[in-house]
Amino acid sequence: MLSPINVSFESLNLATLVPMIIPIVGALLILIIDLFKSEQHKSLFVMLSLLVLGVDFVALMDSAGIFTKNGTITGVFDMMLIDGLALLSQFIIVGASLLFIPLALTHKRFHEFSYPEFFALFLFMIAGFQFMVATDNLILIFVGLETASLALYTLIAMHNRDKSFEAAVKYFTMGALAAGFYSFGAMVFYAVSGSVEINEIAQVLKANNYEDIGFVLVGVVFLLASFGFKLSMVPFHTWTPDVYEGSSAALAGYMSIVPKIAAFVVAMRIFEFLIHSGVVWLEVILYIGVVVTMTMANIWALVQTDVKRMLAYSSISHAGFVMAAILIGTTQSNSALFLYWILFSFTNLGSFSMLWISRQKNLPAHQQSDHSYDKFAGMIKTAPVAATIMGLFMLSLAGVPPFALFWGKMYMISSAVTGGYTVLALIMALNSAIAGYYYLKLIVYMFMRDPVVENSGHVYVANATLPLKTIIGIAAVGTIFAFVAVNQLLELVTVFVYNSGY
Amino acid sequence: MLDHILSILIFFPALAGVLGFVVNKDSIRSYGVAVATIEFALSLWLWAAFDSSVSGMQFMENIALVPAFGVNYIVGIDGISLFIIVLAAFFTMIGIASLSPTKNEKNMIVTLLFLQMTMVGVFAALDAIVFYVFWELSLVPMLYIIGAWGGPLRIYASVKFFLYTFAGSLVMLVGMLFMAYFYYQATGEWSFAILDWYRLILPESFQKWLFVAFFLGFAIKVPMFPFHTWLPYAHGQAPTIGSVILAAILLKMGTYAFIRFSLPLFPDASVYFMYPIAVISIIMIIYTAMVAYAQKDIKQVVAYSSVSHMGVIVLGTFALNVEGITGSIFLMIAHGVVSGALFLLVGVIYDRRHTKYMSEFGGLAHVMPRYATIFGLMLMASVGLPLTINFVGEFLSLLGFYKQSHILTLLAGTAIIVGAIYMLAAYKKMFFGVVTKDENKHLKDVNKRELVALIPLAIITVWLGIYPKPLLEPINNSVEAVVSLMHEKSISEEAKLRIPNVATELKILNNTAEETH
Amino acid sequence: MELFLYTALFSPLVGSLFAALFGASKKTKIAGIVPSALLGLSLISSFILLILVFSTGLSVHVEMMTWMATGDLYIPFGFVVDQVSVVMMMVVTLVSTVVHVYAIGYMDHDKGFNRFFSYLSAFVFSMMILVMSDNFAGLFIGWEGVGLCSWLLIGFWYHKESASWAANEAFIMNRIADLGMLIGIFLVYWNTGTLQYKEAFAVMPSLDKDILTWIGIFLFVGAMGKSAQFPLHTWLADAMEGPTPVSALIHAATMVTAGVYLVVRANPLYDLIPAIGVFIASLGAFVALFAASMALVNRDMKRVIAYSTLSQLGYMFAAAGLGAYWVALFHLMAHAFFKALLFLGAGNVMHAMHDELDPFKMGGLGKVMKGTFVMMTIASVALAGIFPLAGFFSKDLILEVAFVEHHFIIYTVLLLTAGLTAFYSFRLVALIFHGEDRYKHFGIHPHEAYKFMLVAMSPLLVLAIIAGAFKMGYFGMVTHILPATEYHVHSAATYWIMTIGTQLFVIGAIAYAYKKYTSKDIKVPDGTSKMENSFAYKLLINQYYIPYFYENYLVKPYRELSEIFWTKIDQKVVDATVDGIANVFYQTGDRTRVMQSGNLSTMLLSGLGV
Amino acid sequence: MEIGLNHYLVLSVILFAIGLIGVMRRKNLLMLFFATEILLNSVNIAFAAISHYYNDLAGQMFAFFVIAIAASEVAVGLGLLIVWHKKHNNINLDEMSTMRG
Repeated sequence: MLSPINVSFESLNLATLVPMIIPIVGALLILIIDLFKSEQHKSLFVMLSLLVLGVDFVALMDSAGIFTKNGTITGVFDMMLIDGLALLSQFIIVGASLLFIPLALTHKRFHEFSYPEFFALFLFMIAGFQFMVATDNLILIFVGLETASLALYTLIAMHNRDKSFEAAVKYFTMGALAAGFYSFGAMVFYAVSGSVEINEIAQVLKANNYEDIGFVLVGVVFLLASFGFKLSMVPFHTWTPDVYEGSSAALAGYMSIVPKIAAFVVAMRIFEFLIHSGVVWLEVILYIGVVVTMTMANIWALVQTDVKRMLAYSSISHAGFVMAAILIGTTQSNSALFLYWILFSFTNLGSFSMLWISRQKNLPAHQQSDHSYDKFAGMIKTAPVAATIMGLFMLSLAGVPPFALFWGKMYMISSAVTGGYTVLALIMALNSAIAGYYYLKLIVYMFMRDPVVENSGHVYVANATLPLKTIIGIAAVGTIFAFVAVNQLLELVTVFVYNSGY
Repeated sequence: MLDHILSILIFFPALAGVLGFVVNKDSIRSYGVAVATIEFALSLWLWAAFDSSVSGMQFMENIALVPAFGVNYIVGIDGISLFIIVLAAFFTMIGIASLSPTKNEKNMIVTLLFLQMTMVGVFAALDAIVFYVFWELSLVPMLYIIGAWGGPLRIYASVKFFLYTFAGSLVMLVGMLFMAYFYYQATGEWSFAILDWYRLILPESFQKWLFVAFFLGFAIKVPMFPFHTWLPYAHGQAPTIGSVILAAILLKMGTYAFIRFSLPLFPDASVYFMYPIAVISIIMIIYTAMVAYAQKDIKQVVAYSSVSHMGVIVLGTFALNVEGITGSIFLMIAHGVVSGALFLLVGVIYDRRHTKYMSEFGGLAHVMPRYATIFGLMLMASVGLPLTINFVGEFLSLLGFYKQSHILTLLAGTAIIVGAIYMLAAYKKMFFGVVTKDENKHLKDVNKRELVALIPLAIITVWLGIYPKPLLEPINNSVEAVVSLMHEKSISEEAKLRIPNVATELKILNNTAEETH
Repeated sequence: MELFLYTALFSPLVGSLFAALFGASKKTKIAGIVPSALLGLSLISSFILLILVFSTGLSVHVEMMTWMATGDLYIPFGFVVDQVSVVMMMVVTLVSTVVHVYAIGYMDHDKGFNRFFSYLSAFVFSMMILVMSDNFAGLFIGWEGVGLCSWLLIGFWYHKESASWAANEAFIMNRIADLGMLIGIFLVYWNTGTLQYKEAFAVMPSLDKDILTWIGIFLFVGAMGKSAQFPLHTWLADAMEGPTPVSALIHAATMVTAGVYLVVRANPLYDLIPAIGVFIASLGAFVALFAASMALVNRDMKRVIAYSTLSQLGYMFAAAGLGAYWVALFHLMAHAFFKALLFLGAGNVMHAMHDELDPFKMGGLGKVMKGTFVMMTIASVALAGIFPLAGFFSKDLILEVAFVEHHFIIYTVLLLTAGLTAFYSFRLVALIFHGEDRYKHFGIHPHEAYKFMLVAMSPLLVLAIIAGAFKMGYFGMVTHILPATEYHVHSAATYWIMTIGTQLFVIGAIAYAYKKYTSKDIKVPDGTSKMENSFAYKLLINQYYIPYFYENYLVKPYRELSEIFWTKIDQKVVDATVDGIANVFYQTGDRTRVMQSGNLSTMLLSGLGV
Repeated sequence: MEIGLNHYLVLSVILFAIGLIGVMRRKNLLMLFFATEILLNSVNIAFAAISHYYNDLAGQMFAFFVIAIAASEVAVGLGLLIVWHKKHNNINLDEMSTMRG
C-alpha cells in the first residue's frame, strides 16, 4: 500500500519544462491549423516553426540567466536537470534548427515540405532532443532519444525517393537495435546500483567502489554500443553514409549536427565518471574507438566519388575527433567539445546547404549521383561566388586558419596536450592532414578543372532562394569571422561547463 | 599612422584584393601594379622609419584576439624580418608588373594580393598562432596559382605542395600548443606571444622534443632533404610568377622560422641537433647540386639549385654565432633576389618558346645578347662570385659555421664547386655553341615589360654585393640580441661553449668600428 | 698619392664599362682605343707610385669603405701600395697596356671587338684589386674576378664547343682551388681575428705550428689552382682556346702568376713553416720538368708556349718555396715580359697563317715576317736564359738559390729543365721561321702584322732584353718587406763553373734544336714515323694521359652519379616514399570500402563487431 | 524450488540473445522487427524483476516506457515497411542495397 505523497508545487519547478513544452505546443498548433484549413503553403509553417523556435531560444536564454545566477536547477522530482551542458547543447540544438528550417523554402518543389506533419514532427524531434540532454535520468533520456529518433526516421522517409525509404529503413533498424542495447545497458546499471539516475549510480558505484565491476563493464559495453550507433562511431557507423545520401542534403546536414550533440551530452554524463573510475580498459576501448573512428572515416572519405557521401564520412571523422574530448575528460576538453561543435555546425550546415541549393530535381545523364565531384568541375568559371563560398567551407572543415573550425581543432588538440594525451594530439593533427586531401579534392575540382559539360552555372544555384542564400550567408560569415567571436564563446562555454562540474 | 604601419602593410593588399574583384578586367593589371607599388612604397617607408641601432622589436602592435587562450594579434619587426618584408613587397610589385599575359588575369592578380598579405603577415607576426594562421593561409593562394595556371601536372604538384606542407605544419602546431602549455604551467596563464616564450627556459629533454616538432614544420617548408621532393614539382609546374614568389619569399619562411623560433626557444636542442642538421644541409648542398646537374629542364635546374642554396642558409643558421646567422639572413635575401631573377629569366624564354628543355636551345647568346648578359650576371651571382649579393651571404654563413666544424665546412664549401658545375653546364647548353634550331633563329630579345623586373634585380644584385652594409648593420644588431639571449638561456655546458657570449664580442666590434670611422 | 692609387685601380674599370656600353652594338674602334688609353693612364699612375715607393721607401695605404662588418668580422675595401704590390702593378699595367694596343689590331676583324675590350679591361681591374688589396678577402675578390674574366675570355669564341668547354674547365678547376683558399681565409680569421695582412701576419708567430701549417697548405692550394700547378694544371693548356692576346696577358704574364704573388705576399707565414716551403719548392721543380717535357713534342704552337709558362711558374714556386721571395718575384716580372712577347709574336704568326697552329705546317716564315721573327727569337733567348737577357738574371738566380740552399735534387731538376726549355723554345723558332716554306703546300700567303702592333710589342722587347739591369735596384726596394737574403755561392770558382756550365748546356740545347729542325727533310708528321710511335712520345703528346684520366675517372663518374641520384634516388626512393605513404592511406580506403556493402544485414553484423 | 532474481535475469538474457540472433540472421524485414521486439521485451522482464527485488518503482516505470516506445516503433516501422512493400512488393533485406561504397 503506497502512502500518499504531497509535493509542494514550487519544488516541482515546472519552469524547467518550459523550453521543451514550447516546441511541443508549436507542433500541436501546426497540426490544429492544418485540421481547420488544409493545403496551406509551406511558408506559413516555416515561419511558424521559426517563431516557435525563436521563443524557445529566448526561453533558453532566460533559464541560462537563472543558471548563471544560482547554478544548476533541478525540477519535476529531480527528473529535469538544467545544468551548463543541458543549456549549451539546447542552444546548439535550437540554434541549428533555426538555421535549418528556412532551408525548406526551396526554389524547386520538394513534396515533404508540403506536409504540415513534417514541421510538426520536426518540432517534436527538437523537444525530444531537449529532453534527452536536460536530464540525467536514464528513462527520460531513453524517451527523449526515441521520440527524436522516431520523428527523424519519418522525416527522412518523407523525402519520398527510393533511396530515402531505403535510408529510413536502415536507420530505423539500426536505431531499433541501438534502443535495445541502450535499454539492456540501462537495465544492467539499474541492476548493480538500483537506481536510474546517473549521478546516483555514480555515487553507489563509488560507495561500493565498483565491487561487481564485471556487470558494470557489461553495461558500459552495451551503452557504448548504443551511443556508438547514435554518434556513428566506427564500427557502428555503417548506416551513416547511406542515410545521409538517402535523405535530402539539408536534413543530412542537420543530422550531422543536432542528434550528435545530444548524444554527446548524454555520453559525457554517463562516461565521464566511468572513465575516471580507474577502470583502465574502458579508457582503452574509448581510445581505440576514437582513433579508429577518426582515421578510418577519413580514409573512406578519401575514396568517395560523391561529395555528399564524402561529407558524411567527414562528419563521422569529426565526431570521432570530438569524442576524444570525452576520453580526455578535462574541463578544457569538454568546453572544447562545445566550442568545436558550435563552430562545426556553422561550417557543416553551410556546406550541406551549398549542396542543397545545387540539388537538381532529376539527375542529368553525365552524373551518376546527385552531388558527384565532376558536377562541380570548373565551378569557378560559371559561378565564382558560390565556388568561393564552398571553397571557404571546405578550407574551414580542413582546419585551415583562420576559418571557424581551426579554432575548435586548435583548442581540442591543446586540451589533448594539456590532458597528457600527446600521442592522441599527434594522431588528431595528422588526421586533419589526411582529411585535407578530400576537402582539397573538391576545391581542385571547383577551381582547377574544366567543366565536364558546359553549363551556365545555373545548375549550382538551381534551388536557390533568398532564404537559402541568407542561411548560407550567415554560415559563411560565421565561418570567416569566427575569430572575432571565439573569445566570447570560449569564455561562455568554459563557465557553463565548469559550473556544471565537468 | 606609423604606429599601425605593420597592420596596414599586412591588410592593405588583402583589402585591395577584395576591391579588385570589382575592377574591370582590362584595367586590373594596372590596378594590381598600382596597389603593389603603394605597398612597396609603404615598406620602404617602414625601412626608412626603422631604427637600425635598436636590436629589439619595433612598430609593435598588440590587439586582443582570444585573450582567454592567450592568443593575441601581436606584430612587430626587427632587423631580421624587416628586409624580407621589403623583399616580399618588392617581388610582388615587379612580379605583377612583369606578369606575362595569361588567362583570367583578374583572379591571378587578386590571388597575388592575398598571397602578399599572408607573406607580410608571417614575417611580421610575433604571436605563434597569428604566425601559424598566416603560415597556413599562404598555402591557399599558392595552391590556386599552381593548380590553375600551372603545367600539365599542375594538380598533382599543387596538391602535393599543399598537403606536404600542411601535414608538417600541423605537427608544428602541436609543438606550439605544447609550448603554450609549458608557459601556462610556468606562469599560470596562457600565452602564445613569442616574446613571452623567449623568457621560458625549458629542460633539455623537452627542448629536444619540441625542437623536432617545430623542425618538421620548418624543414618541409625550407625544404630540407629528404622533404624536398615537392619543390621540383611545384616549381616545374607553377607559372613563372608562382615560382618566383615561391622561391623568393615562401621558402624563406622556413629558414626565418628557424631563427625566430628554434634557436632562441631551444638553444640547447639547437646545439644538440647542430651536427645532424649540418649533415643534412651538406647533403642538400652536394646531392641536390648533383641532381640539378642531371636535369634536362632549365627550370628544374634552378629549382634544385635553390634547394642547394637553402642548404647553405640552414648551415649558416646553425653556426649559432653572429657571423653565421647574419650571413644566413643576408643569404635569404640574396637568394631571394637571385633565384627570383633566375625564374623570371626562365619565364622569359618559356614565353617565347613554350619549352624549358635546354636541348631545345643553344647559341642563344647570338640571338638574345641582352638576355644572355643578364642571365650570365645572375648565374655568376648564383655561383657566389664576390661583389655579387650571394657571395656576402655564403661567405659569412660558411665562415660562421667554420667555427663549429672544420671538416663539415670543407664539405659544405664544395657548394662553390658543384654550384659552378651545374650552372655553367646549363649556361653552356643554352647560350653557347651555334644556333641549331630554326625556331631560335629569330627570338626577340628581352622586352621592356621584362626589363622592368630584371634591371632592378640586376642593380640590387651588384649594389648589395659591393655595399651590403645597409642590410648587414640592422641584421647584425638583431642577431646579436638573439645570440646573447641564446647564450644566457642555454643550460648545458656544451651550449654555453658553442654559443659565443656576444657581450664581449660587442666590445671588439665597437673598437674596430671606431678605428674605421 | 691616393689619387694616383685610385686612378691606377679604377681607370681599367672605367674603360671596361665604357667598352661595355657598345657591348651589343657593332664594332667601333673607339671601344678599343678608350680602354687602352685609360690603361695607359693607369700605367702612368702606377709608374708614379713606383717612383714614390722606390725613392721614399714608404707605402701608400687607403681604406675606401667597409665591405662586410658583422660579429667581430670587419672587412674593408682597403688597398695598399708597397714595394711588392707596386712591382706587380707595374707588370700588370705595362703588359696589359701593350696587349690592349696590340689587340686593337689583332681583333680587328672580330665581331665581338667591343665585348672583348670590355672583358679585357675588366680583367685588368680584377687583377689590380688582387694585387693591391690589403686583406685576404679583397685578394679573394680579385682572385675570383680574374677567374670570371678568364672564363669570359677563354670562351670568347663561344660558338666553338671546345672554347666554351675549356672555359668551364678553367673556371671549375679554379673553383676547386678557391675552396682551399676560402678555407685558408676562414682559418686565418678564426685564429687571428682579422683578415688584414698586417694584423694577421703580426699575430701569426704566436700561433700553434699545426694551425700555421694548415693555413699554409690551404692558401697554397688556392695558389696551385690559379698558377695551374700539378695536379690542377690541365686547364692552362686548354685555355689556349682563347684569343692570343688573352693568352699573352692572362695565361702568361699576370693571372697565372697570382699564385706566386700570394706566396710572396704571405712570406711571413711561409717563413714560419719551412717544411711546407720545401714541399712547394719540390712541387715547383717537378712541375717545371713535367711541363717542359710535355712541351718537347707538342705540335700546337700556343700549347708549347703555355707549357713553357707552366714550367717557368714551377721555377718561381721553387724559388718562393726556398724562401727567396724576391727572386721569385723578379723572375715573375722578367718572365712576364718575354713570355708576353712570345705569345704576341705567336699571335702574329697565327694571323699570318690563318689560325694554323701546327708549326710543322709553317717553316721559313722568317723571310716574310722579319719583325716577328726577331722578336720571337729574342724572347726565346731570354726565356732560355742566355746572358745578358732578362731570363739569365732571374733564372740563373733561382738555380743558385737551389744550390746555395743545398737542395741539390731541385737544383739538378731545374738545371735539366733549363736545357729542355732552351730546346723546345728553339724547336719552335726553328720550325716556324727557318727551313722549307712548308706552308706553301697549304696555299697560305702569310703577311706581317700591322706596324703598330709590332710597335706596341716593342716595349716588351726592350724589357725582355734589359730587365736584368734592374736587379740591384729592385732588390734594394722589395727587400724592405721581403727577407733580404743574398744568394752567393761561396767560392767564386764554383760560381763561374756553374754559370758558364749552365750557359754552355743551354746553348748546346739550342744548337741541337736548330740542327734537328732546320734541316730540309722536315715533313709534316703523319703518325707513321718511328719516333711518333715510341711510348715516350705517346706519353708526352697525351700529356701523361692526365686529361684522359680526369675525363674518365672524375668527370664521367660525376655525370653518371648525378644521373643516378636523380632518376634512382630522388625519384625512385625519396619521392616514391612520400607518394607511397599517401598511397597507403588511399589504398586502404579502396580495399576496405567494400565493407560498406550497403546490405543491411551485413551492417547489423558489423555493428556487433562480428 | 525458489525462483530467484537470477532466474529472471538469465531468462531475460536468453531472450535477448534470441532477439539478437534474430536481428543478425533474419533477411525478412518483418521478422527483423519481431526480433527487435523480443530484444526490448526481454529487457522488460529484467526490469520488472529487478524493481521487485529492490522494491523500487523506477524499474517498472522504465518497463512501461519501453513497452510504449516499442509500440510506437512498431507503428513507424510497419509504416515504412508498407511503403517499401508498395514500391518493390518485397520486404527482403538484401534487396535494399542501392547505396554502397
